[in-house]
Amino acid sequence: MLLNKKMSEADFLAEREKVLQAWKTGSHPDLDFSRSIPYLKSIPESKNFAIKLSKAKQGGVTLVQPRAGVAVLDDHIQLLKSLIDAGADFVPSTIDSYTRQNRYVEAERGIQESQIAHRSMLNGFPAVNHGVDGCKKVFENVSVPIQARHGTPDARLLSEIIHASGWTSNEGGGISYNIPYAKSVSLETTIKNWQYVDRLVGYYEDHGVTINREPFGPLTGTLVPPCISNTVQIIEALLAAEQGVKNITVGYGMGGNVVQDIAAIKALLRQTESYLHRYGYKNMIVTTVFHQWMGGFPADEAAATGLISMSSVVAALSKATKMITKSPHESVGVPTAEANGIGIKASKFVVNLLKDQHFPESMELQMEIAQIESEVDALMDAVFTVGDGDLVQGVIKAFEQGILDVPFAPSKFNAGKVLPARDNEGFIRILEFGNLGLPEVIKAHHRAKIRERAEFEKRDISFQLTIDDVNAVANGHLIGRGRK
Amino acid sequence: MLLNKKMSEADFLAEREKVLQAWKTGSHPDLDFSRSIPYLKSIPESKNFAIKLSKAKQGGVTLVQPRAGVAVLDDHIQLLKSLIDAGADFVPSTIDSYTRQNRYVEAERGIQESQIAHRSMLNGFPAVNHGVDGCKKVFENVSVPIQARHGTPDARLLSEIIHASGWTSNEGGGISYNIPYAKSVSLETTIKNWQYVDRLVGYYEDHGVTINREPFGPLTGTLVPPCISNTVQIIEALLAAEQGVKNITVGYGMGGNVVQDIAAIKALLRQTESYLHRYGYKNMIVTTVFHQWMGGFPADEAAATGLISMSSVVAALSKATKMITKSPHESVGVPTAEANGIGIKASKFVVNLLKDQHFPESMELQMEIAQIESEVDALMDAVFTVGDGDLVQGVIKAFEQGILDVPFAPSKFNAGKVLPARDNEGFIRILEFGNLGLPEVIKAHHRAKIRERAEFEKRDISFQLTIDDVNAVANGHLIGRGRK
Amino acid sequence: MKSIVIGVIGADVHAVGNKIIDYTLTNAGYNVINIGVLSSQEDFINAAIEADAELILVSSLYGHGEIDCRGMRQKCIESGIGDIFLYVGGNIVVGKQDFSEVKQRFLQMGFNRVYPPGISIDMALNDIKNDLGE
Amino acid sequence: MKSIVIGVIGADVHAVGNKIIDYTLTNAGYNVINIGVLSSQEDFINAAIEADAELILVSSLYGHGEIDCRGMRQKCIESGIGDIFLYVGGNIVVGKQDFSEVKQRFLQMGFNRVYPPGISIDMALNDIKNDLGE
Ligand code: B12
Ligand code: B12
Repeated sequence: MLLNKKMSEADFLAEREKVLQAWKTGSHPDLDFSRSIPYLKSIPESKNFAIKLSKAKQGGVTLVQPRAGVAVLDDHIQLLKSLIDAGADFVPSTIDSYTRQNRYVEAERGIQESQIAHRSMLNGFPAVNHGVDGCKKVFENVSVPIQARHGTPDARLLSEIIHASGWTSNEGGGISYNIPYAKSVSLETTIKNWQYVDRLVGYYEDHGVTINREPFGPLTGTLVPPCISNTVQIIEALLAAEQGVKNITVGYGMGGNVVQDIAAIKALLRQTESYLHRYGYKNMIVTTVFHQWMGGFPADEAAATGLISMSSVVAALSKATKMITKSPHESVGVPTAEANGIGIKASKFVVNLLKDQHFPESMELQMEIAQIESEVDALMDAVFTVGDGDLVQGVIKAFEQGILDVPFAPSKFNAGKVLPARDNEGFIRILEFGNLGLPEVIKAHHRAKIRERAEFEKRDISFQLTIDDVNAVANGHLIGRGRK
Repeated sequence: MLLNKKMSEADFLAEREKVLQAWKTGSHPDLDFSRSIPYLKSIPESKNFAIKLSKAKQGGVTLVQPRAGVAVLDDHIQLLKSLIDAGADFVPSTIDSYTRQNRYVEAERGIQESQIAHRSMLNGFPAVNHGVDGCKKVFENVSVPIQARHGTPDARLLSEIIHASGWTSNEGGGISYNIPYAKSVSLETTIKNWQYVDRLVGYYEDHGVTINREPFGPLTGTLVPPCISNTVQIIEALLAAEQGVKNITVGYGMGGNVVQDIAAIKALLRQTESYLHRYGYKNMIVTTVFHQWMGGFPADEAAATGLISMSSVVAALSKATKMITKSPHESVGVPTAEANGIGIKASKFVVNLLKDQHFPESMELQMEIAQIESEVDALMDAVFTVGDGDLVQGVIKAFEQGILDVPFAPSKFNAGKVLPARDNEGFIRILEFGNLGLPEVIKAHHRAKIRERAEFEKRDISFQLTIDDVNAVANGHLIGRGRK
Repeated sequence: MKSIVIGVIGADVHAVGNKIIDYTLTNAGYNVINIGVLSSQEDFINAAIEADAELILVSSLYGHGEIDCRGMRQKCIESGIGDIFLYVGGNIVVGKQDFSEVKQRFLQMGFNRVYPPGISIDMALNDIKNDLGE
Repeated sequence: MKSIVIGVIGADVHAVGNKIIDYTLTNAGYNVINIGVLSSQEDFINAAIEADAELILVSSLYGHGEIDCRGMRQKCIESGIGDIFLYVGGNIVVGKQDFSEVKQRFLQMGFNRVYPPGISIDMALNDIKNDLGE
């Protein structure tokens, strides 16, 4: 039975041998710890993700990072360089969807076709196919830390390759890279895979190399109530800490109501730190990442830039440590370097302008923080209870029973009964709870809030609210008001 | 001696005869009230500026309006139409700088040269030269209310022409269109001219036509402390009300600190209403206009769009009734229709998204509102005192003595002793007071705040702070921190 | 009731639009067979045969649509449903490309209708009505 | 101390940059004669003659610079200071135009140096030093 327990070094190293055999690039000599550890120790502090984030947290500033990745190696390097020129404090390498499904043969074909077509046929950078040689080349050609961003249920080989290549951050987690990103992979499998990924980082930490880990906060990016995503973040932080991870960035995808968004980031930081402390994980450095609007974007590029900049205001005022930017092409397709740069420049300008400001303390903010925290506590309790004290078992059973349930997720291991809807001020509330592990008093609050809106709009409470809300932002509204 | 007293109808009509003779277009038959009043009564409510603003105030939404104007009539109409397509709720006609100085001969030349050059050689629309025929053609070809925006010390003829043409709003005032816009025109002259302009609107009000008037809030647009601009707005509202104006929009140019900006708008609305009430003006409708950042803009268009969108967030959360938008070309030159449209679209998207939200009540906000209000009360008291109870005399003497003093203003009737600087959170404070009519306790507050910043930056308190702050935003910072 | 097979092709997990399409077509009176995300060409075809469907409505959001959709008409023919309607929509190629060209590429692959990004399913209801009759 | 006349030409009231230029040039050790905003060509030339200045630094922000600056060199010649340095900068034409063309137009009018928008006065200090010597 899979438990939340640190993998022994022996188990880890044994598994590692198999992992490295999954694709030919796994046999690269630099994957030997005797080479990768000294290599990672030699990189300057300014290119270490974990260190740069810790400093940003101390300085109270919000750093920016885009999403980006193309199939061909040199094009990818060019792309990242142009994003740094535009002002990116960190660069990503967004991994293509074949690699995410470990379909390296198709990824190989994608690289070849891209070379022929002179445009990327893949939606990301196939890091495993490019191997340590390619990934190191990327790392050595850029001036800021690199992170892999993907959505991979089994990212073990990918993680080995990127870390050995000097990439000091890795996004994902056993829940957050499964439930929104897979259909029929069990949580047991992904949590096990991600224990390995975390254990790898823990191994590096044990050997004097600090590496950042970032659970994926936004989940499906679509009307996710903060209590659900924050709970998943805290769980993944605990799971990572158990495997020896020390530097964790918990994330949140903008919901659209300013007060709720700022409350969510503040609650997320406070509760992650307090849960880690409560469960005995010491010397942890927790930072936060705010994702600019993750749902459907407006097609108009000026409107999209407006949304990007508005997201930046909220991120800066929330004092999130990092912000993931979008581009004016978001609704259409993977952005050109130029469009991506526009998103970075607008974002960077805004966070810079706001760096000395904060969102004032207020009753409204305090109440929303308290609301989110009590919801998260209830969900965490329910998970631990159903897992008989073990977090991994708790997660597996909680999802089985719908105690944890992510709206709009494709996974068949997710109950899919929860339906969100906005209240009359645009806070994301819960319309249908399914079996979500929340007490009656909290449910009553959500229901009352949604009722307020429905009465204002003079219409029934139904799934139509949810549908209208899903489509609203792309059409220039936050709340999908019924047609009058 | 010029006093704050409603012009008698006889005086008004006598002056009017002369005004209409200042340029040939003043003899147009439609300038006869017997024709203009019925014409204005016949325009639909949706094209009346005053009515549309009142409705927006009730609905709690923020409407948007760009700046725009070109020399040639048909080009101007095309331009306004494209801005409406981009989402403008109101259109302006920004008047060119020759017309503003009543140099109609040069304006005529500018129109001709523009026709030949196939680009506008004027920085705005020369409404007087185009006359009622031209201005009516503009009005009848657009679907939303029109306002004239200028900066004209003597706008009497201009105002006659635009109102008779169906334009139901006029920006400006005896102080706000003098001190920032002229060098050697006395306040006595401009206040007298603007009494006429207001009396004209009052005349229409008496005859059943409501017309909006908007004092120009931002003044020099450059680090103006809110108490100074709010005081000028309230004074101009009182002066306008005395002449019979009923629908007034008081304005404020974004300063850059979110709390201070929102506090300024809230204080502005509350104090304008309360001063109008205190001085016996009944049935007034007061609305507010928030100007997107009015100082030097960044050259990069993405950054400029970021700034525009950030301004929109603040405007929406402040619940300003209207917002004046900028364009991504701001730092370079008068924008193309397309660039102007980008500014509108980004702005409109943001205010739309935030329309159901507000900035939460907080101690910090309350304190800044109280701060601004007590400063404004002190300045208003000082003005009334020095004017022996008369507002017009008060204004003239207050400026003479530097009791009112606008930073960076070109007018020689402005003392020019006040120097602003930001504090450590970016609030605009006062570094040098000159003879500004504020009590010691308030000055001490400003000094303490600026000292806090100087200590943080480890540098002396000097004019260098002001210079650095003037240049900061264009370079991507709010506070012009000294080089470290 | 006419049957329509819907799903998201390839390694694509974008599930939100799929749920909305399901809801909308069902509301519009069709029998919807939703094979969900991460579906192969074979999954679509088998479902269509089983339900005797008249239309396969392929969603592709993540950008690999071009690779994933190749040969689908051929497979339909081989499976004996060569004249079934094939629609495709979403964000079907990587990046912002000239749509008329993109459309040509997919029409040549044998799709009957090809939709650009930002077309919501409501806007396609008319086409469906026209093609399936009534 | 070398003298420089500064001011803002035409019906232009943009005063902020003018104040900063005054401060910067004075700090850099020049004798600055600031004739302020709303200044005519004659105002500039008279001030230059009076102060025996070596440079007239014209600011134009509001867009009418092209109309306002025409014939200025000619007027200088007529006034007997034909070889004085003439600089112009700010936002000297209406709208975003190709700057190399704009520059040509002003050079042809007889200006020695022509600056694009966004050039702060600090960036021109070197040119001034070169032209005026020392
Ligand atoms: C939310 C989202 C996600 C969520 C998805 C959660 C989930 N499991 O559903 C998460 C965060 C997990 C995600 C992941 C990824 N995403 Co994504 N995602 C989006 C986003 C922002 C919104 C999609 C959405 O839900 N829209 C709302 C629904 C209602 O609209 P819709 O999906 O467009 O569907 C409607 C219409 O398209 C239409 N429609 C759809 N199919 C069809 C078919 C026919 C015949 C017709 C007529 C109509 C039709 O009707 C639907 C209902 O109205 C879009 C960008 C956008 N649109 O703004 C990117 C986007 C689709 N994602 C993209 C990419 C690249 C990815 C990733 C590869 C990388 C990444 N960015 O992390 C991974 C892919 C993982 C995988 N293997 O598929 C790209 C695709 C690029 C391209 N085509 O060039 C997009 C366009 C963003 C971008 N510009 O880069 N994503
Ligand atoms: C503040 C401002 C105003 C204030 C001015 C207050 C005042 N009295 O000073 C107000 C609101 C009153 C105003 C009014 C108008 N403005 Co105005 N304004 C601005 C703005 C936003 C900032 C100007 C500023 O103060 N910058 C800060 C200072 C420090 O920088 P600066 O002025 O650029 O000066 C520096 C450099 O240019 C350089 N420099 C200047 N001259 C020279 C000369 C040489 C030789 C050199 C080397 C360097 C140099 O050094 C200076 C110091 O570093 C600019 C746009 C922008 N830049 O973002 C528009 C702008 C200048 N204004 C413009 C216009 C059109 C107007 C109006 C006609 C219409 C309107 N928008 O209302 C009126 C004009 C009134 C008139 N008759 O002049 C346009 C000009 C358009 C064009 N050229 O195509 C601009 C560019 C905005 C735009 N894009 O439309 N404005």
